[in-house]
Amino acid sequence: MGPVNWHTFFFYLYALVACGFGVAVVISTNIVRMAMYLIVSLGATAGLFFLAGADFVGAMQLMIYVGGTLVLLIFGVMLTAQGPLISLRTSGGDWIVAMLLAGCLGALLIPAGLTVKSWNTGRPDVKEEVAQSGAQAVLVSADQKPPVPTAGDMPDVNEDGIPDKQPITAAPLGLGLLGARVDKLENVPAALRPGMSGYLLPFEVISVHLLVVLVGAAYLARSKRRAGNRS
Amino acid sequence: MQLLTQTVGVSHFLVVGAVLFIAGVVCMAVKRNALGVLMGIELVLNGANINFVAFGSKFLRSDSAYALGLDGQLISLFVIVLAAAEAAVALAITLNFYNNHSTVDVDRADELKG
Amino acid sequence: MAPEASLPLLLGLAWLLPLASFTIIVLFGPKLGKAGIMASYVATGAIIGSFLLSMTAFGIWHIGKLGIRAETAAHAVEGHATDGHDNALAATPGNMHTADEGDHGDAAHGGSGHGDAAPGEHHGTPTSLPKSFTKDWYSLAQFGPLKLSISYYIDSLTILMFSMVTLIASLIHFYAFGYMHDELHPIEDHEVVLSDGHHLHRPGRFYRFFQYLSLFCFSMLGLVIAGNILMVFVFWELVGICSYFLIGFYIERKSASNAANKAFIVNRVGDFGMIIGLMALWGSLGTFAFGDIKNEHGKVERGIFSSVRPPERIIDPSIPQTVTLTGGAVYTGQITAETAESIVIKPVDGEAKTILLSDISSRTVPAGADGGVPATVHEPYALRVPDGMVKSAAMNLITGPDQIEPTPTQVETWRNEKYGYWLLVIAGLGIFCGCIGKSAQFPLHVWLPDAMEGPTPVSALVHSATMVAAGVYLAGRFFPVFTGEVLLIIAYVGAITLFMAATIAITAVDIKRVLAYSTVSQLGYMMLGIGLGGWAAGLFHLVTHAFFKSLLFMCSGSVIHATHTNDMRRMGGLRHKMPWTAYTMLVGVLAIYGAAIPFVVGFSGHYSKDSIIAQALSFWDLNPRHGAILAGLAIAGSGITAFYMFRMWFMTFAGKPRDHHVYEHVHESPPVMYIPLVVLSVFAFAAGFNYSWQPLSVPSLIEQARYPGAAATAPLLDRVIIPEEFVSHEWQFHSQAEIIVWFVALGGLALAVAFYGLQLLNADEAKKQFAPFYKVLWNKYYFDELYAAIFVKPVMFVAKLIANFDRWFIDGIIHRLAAGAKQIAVLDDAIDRYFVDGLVNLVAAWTWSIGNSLRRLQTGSLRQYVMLIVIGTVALTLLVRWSVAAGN
Amino acid sequence: MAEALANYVWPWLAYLLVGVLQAGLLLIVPLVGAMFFVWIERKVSARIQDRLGPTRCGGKFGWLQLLADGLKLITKEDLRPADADAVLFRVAPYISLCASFAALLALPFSNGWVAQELDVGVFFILAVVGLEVFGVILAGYASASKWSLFGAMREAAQVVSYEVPLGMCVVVPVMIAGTMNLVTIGQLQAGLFTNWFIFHDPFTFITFWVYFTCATASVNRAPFDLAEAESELVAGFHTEYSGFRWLSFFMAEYGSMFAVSGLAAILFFGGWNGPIPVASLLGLTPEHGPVLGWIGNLLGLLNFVLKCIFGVTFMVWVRWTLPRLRIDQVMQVCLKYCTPIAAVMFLGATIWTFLLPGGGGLRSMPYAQRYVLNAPAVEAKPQAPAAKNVAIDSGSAVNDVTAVSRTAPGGE
Repeated sequence: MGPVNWHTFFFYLYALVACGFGVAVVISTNIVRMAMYLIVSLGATAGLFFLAGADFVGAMQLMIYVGGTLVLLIFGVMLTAQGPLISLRTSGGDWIVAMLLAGCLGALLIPAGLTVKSWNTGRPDVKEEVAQSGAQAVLVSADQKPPVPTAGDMPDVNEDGIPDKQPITAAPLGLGLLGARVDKLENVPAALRPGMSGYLLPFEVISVHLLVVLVGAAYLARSKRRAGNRS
Repeated sequence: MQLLTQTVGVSHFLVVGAVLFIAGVVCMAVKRNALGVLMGIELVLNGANINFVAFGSKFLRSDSAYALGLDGQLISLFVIVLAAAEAAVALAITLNFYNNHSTVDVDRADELKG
Repeated sequence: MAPEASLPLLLGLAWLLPLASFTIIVLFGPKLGKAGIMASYVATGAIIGSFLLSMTAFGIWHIGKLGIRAETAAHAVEGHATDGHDNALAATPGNMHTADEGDHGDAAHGGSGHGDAAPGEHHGTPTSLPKSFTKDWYSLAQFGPLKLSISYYIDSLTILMFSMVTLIASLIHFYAFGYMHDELHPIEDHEVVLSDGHHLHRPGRFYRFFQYLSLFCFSMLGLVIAGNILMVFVFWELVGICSYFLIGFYIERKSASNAANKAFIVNRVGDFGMIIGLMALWGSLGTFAFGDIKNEHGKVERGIFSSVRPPERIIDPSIPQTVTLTGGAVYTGQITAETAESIVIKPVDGEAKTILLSDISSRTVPAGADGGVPATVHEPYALRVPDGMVKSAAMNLITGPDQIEPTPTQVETWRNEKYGYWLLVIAGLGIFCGCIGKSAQFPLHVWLPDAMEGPTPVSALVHSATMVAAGVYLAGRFFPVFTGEVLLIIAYVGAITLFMAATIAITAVDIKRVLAYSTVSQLGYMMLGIGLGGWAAGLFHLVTHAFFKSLLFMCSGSVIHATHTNDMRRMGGLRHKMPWTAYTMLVGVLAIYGAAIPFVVGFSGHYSKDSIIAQALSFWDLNPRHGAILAGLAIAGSGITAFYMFRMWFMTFAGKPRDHHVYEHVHESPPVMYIPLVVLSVFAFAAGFNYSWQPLSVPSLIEQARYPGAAATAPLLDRVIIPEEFVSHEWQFHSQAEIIVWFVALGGLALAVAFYGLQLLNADEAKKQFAPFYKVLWNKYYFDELYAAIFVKPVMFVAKLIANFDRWFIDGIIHRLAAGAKQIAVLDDAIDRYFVDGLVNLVAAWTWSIGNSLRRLQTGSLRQYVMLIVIGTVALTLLVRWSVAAGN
Repeated sequence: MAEALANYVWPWLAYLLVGVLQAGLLLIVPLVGAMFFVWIERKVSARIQDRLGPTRCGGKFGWLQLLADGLKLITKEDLRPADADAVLFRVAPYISLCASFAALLALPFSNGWVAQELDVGVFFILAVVGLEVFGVILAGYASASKWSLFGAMREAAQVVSYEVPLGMCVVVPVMIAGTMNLVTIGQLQAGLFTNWFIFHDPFTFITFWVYFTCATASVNRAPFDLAEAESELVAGFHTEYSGFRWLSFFMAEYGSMFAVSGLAAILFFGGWNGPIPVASLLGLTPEHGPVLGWIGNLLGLLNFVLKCIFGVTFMVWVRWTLPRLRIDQVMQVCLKYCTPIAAVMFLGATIWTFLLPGGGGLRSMPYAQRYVLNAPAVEAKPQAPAAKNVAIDSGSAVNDVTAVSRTAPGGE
């Protein structure tokens, strides 16, 4: 057998954890455990992101999702505290229907993922890529043109295809959010570069949206106990 | 062992995403606990996110020129943020629901049924 | 503030003040004080304000004139020398009038100096006052060439009219406050009998009277200040409507409403002619404005006057001229173009050349056939058919299909062939038609006596200052436009009017009707004067007549106020009871009689009437046939005037009371009524004087407004010459007129004394003696009957026919249609109800049932929704896949 | 290192070995470090309370006390309440421990000596440290005891709300450095101690204190240790725990203390750079050969660890000085004071950096030059001597910063 591809190995590890605990979330009936499984699954997903070279997204995943789910967990604890561990059981019919649907969906999605040939394996040209990109390839130099993949979103890989140094994605992402698409610079003539809007507008929109959501959540969740309103 | 020796591609990520997605859907479909439903939603969003990131990454495919690049990660970032917002609102709603019905059973929330 | 700025401002304010008071009274009439008594204060205040403003303008005008006089004093002497009247015919008006502004004061001319500097010919000193100010205040609209604007044309005549109108109007306002006093209380009108046999009871209309008065003054002033004929027409109509309101003030009385209608309709007839005149003028000249107005582009647009009487010397371009320059160069050729500062001359050999007038040392024009100025040379300000009229008359003569605009030479030849002259005549006649209607001239005089139905102050206003004056004023304004033929027609109309009205007045017994007919005849005098070329004389008489006629009317009003009757046969001996009224009225009578110590001093009427008669005599002198008729009628008219005026006075005030019942209740009017009488009597006495300090003398004021230029000629008529007016100031005509009139009037006076004063002769016997004449006169020459027979009855008949046709035929058709429509509507309704509504209801029912069945789908269970979503997704994706697969 | 080893054994084995080695090295911190810190705590608290503290076992200063504690805890019986949620009860402590351990993964102990250099190191550490509370909550819930539950709830509320000002404070130096790569940040502060970000401008100075407060709270040390408020809840979330699980909670706590102190050291105190650049003055840099570089890095390691220990000791000192706050006071401090101050500081630092002349601008030039300013790459600005030093003594890991200035064709 050939040498073990550690990248692949870790991928399968994380994937297994993610899927397994995801299914566990479905199966488990105790809300708190569900939350924990979910967190583990999400953490594994973050690991997958790291493997895919999106470490900023991964960190984000850890921070926000896990934090958010933490809050979920807290609420679960609070709201199901009385009557310890009450769990709302679901009728078997629902289970069957849901499973049928899940089967349909799976029959639809998984083959869809596998159909495209070029998706089935990683980059074949890794080695010569490494050879000519060398140590400097973390940032793009303008003489490299696609389709030769450009670094900045592409880490060095050793002969096993394992990214041995994490790529720099935070700054490009931040600049992209602020309106400068440094990863696209090479495809754009210099004159147009200052004008590349990137994702500035969506970023602002999202920020405002987030603020509104938080205010609204605070408003909804404020305690207004009106007498005789308890059913 | 053959599995471990070859590099992974987008497809593998897609499969994982699909599994998480389906799990989330089923979770939404079978959980009577509102928080459970919320977790289902989180799972679904994660599945989607995995797809985005996978499409964005350039060394997961043989024709990396066609990869999304950073756009994939940016979109997944937006998805994450929106998921957080959604979780906040959903939790607030759940809390209100709990205040009024002293339960979080979504099946009890059918006053408006036709 | 310079006069050209201050005068329009002052007069414009004076014009608008009555409008303001009218608006106020319209809005808050009844609420102004008790029963609207404050309305009179508002109106009176307004009119007094405009009077003061007018006086200020008057003063400013004279200050300007004095300035000019000061700096033209030097010219005065030789100016006096140059306008010796013997050479006046040959002299061109231009140089004749340059310098004699200074010497209007000399009494030798019977007070009426002549001519005034033309606008172009002023000594350009800063103090010099142009002859007239005209400008657009506000441009309403501009449709291509048609420009509607609110503009003013201010000259001394305007200012004079303003002062006169506002003065009399103010006095009448005062008077009316006393006269209309009853209207403050609810009125029981004894002359109106309702169907139930009772008398009409109505609330007082005090405020409404004054609101009409204000509108009336506003309209009249607007007419006077108007700067274009369209504006004149508008205010002309406003005056008409005001008179309509006021004559029909006691609208419930049949007679009053009839009189109002009559006045209005008769005026429409005249206005129709006026519209024709307007069309003729505008269609051919393309402008409504009187004077030259500099438009916003700084380009001077020719007004009516200057296009009919161009201020520059125009020489037929077809005639070659010789021009010598100061440099010595000499050109001989046709003058192709001539402007104010340069000419373009085209030598017979060689090309056209432009020469500045300043370079020209001399211009020689070959003499005409008669050795004098050649006929083809047009002197400045002489009457001349405008190019526009010539073109529009001779358009069909244009040769060649491609030619649009005729050449100047063509125009000149056509003009010499009298093309377009008729258009000018028609224009003049049309304008004069309007004047006929307004100032009740011969064919259309019938409305004025009936206008007595209105309250007496109104009669006074209508008869003296406003309505009828408007006609004469317009005739005076348009004097420069009238050709000789038109003037002759005007003269005849005036003569006939004055004689006829005077004769009718002999037999009238209604005191106000006597005055009314005397007004008509005096208006005839004015028209006669204008028609004979005595422009100043006519307007002079207009002014003086305004004063004494308003005086007379107000006195009669005071009498009526006291006796509650108009019938002179029930009066008599009233002078004991109401001395103020009696003697002020005597002043008025003397004024209209023209009493005077010949060549020494006289009442105002004396001067004005004599100047008219003198003009008539000078006319007679030039053309004996027409002159004999016109002058004869005029002189006879003066005698008759004297007779009927004194007849009226004697019947009213002298002798012993005939109706004691009336006599008991008679009482002198309140001061508010007779104080204006006193004031007016002063004016009636003194208005005609010409003073050594001339600015205050009316004639000289009028003279300043004269439009320069030779008198009009009457080429269509053979041997009719309109004399220049100053000729009549010569001693012969002047003295003749004074003596003749004095004696004739004295004769009339003697007759009146004989009949009514001393009762030496019996009026009734005379009545029997001349029964047929009496009958004719008593029935006013059967004019009303005539018109009734000619116009009214046929119109009535046709109207009945049309009414029947309308009622039976058209209404019938319409009723059929209506019935049909009703049927259709019923059908339509059925369709609507059963078909359309049914359809709609069906759809609604379907929707409802579908919704009802779909309702169960909404279980409210979140998880089922999720499953449904999943199903949908799966189905959709499969669908897409299959379709794609089918696609390839 | 792995490559080097791969020449001798199978590569996968090589990787495995290297991984195990690094993990082992890192494990020292929570395991040994925890005991060491307990000892320090005891001593310091004793001094503060005018006692001697442990003196008996071991030598003069009770050296062996930490070992004894460890032994005692390991040999204790592992109890579990009857109706506890077995799985969660067992898992909870390890989650906390893993969290605080994972935080050390991205922490550079010296120039380039980092287990896994992450471009988003700061972020990663914050996230992972935030994860620690997760185990606490699980523990509190799983032990089915009121006290534990209350403790867990308090902890959750506290940590979740203190994440906000903590993140804001961390953003300030990140903004100045222009990167989240901890190694880069550390290199940017090389040179004299004036290059430390805490002395960069007044705002960063204040920011550090806010950061330290929030960090103390987020690792629920006194005066924010309401989760184990002995006086109110018996022992808070770990009431029901004993033995090694209890120990692992403590190791987790001290580990995360170490982590946040290390983060503070790197973000504000120049990481492995000493106040005076002794290493570079003595020429102990990779340029002069790997061995000298190693020695230099060793000095850096010493610097760093000392700084961390100082931070931890500071926390201990605070703990034994200040009384415990009420929960509402805790929330007040977080929401009413720390958050606004942090926000204002961020604003001020931004203005100072970008608008004030001599503010320094972005310390990591490459992005600024190549992408933001879109201008030809030049050496760092004179006001930023630190960046110059980077260009001088930049090790193998720096190349991603300097490479640009070498390879970028200026101003294309």
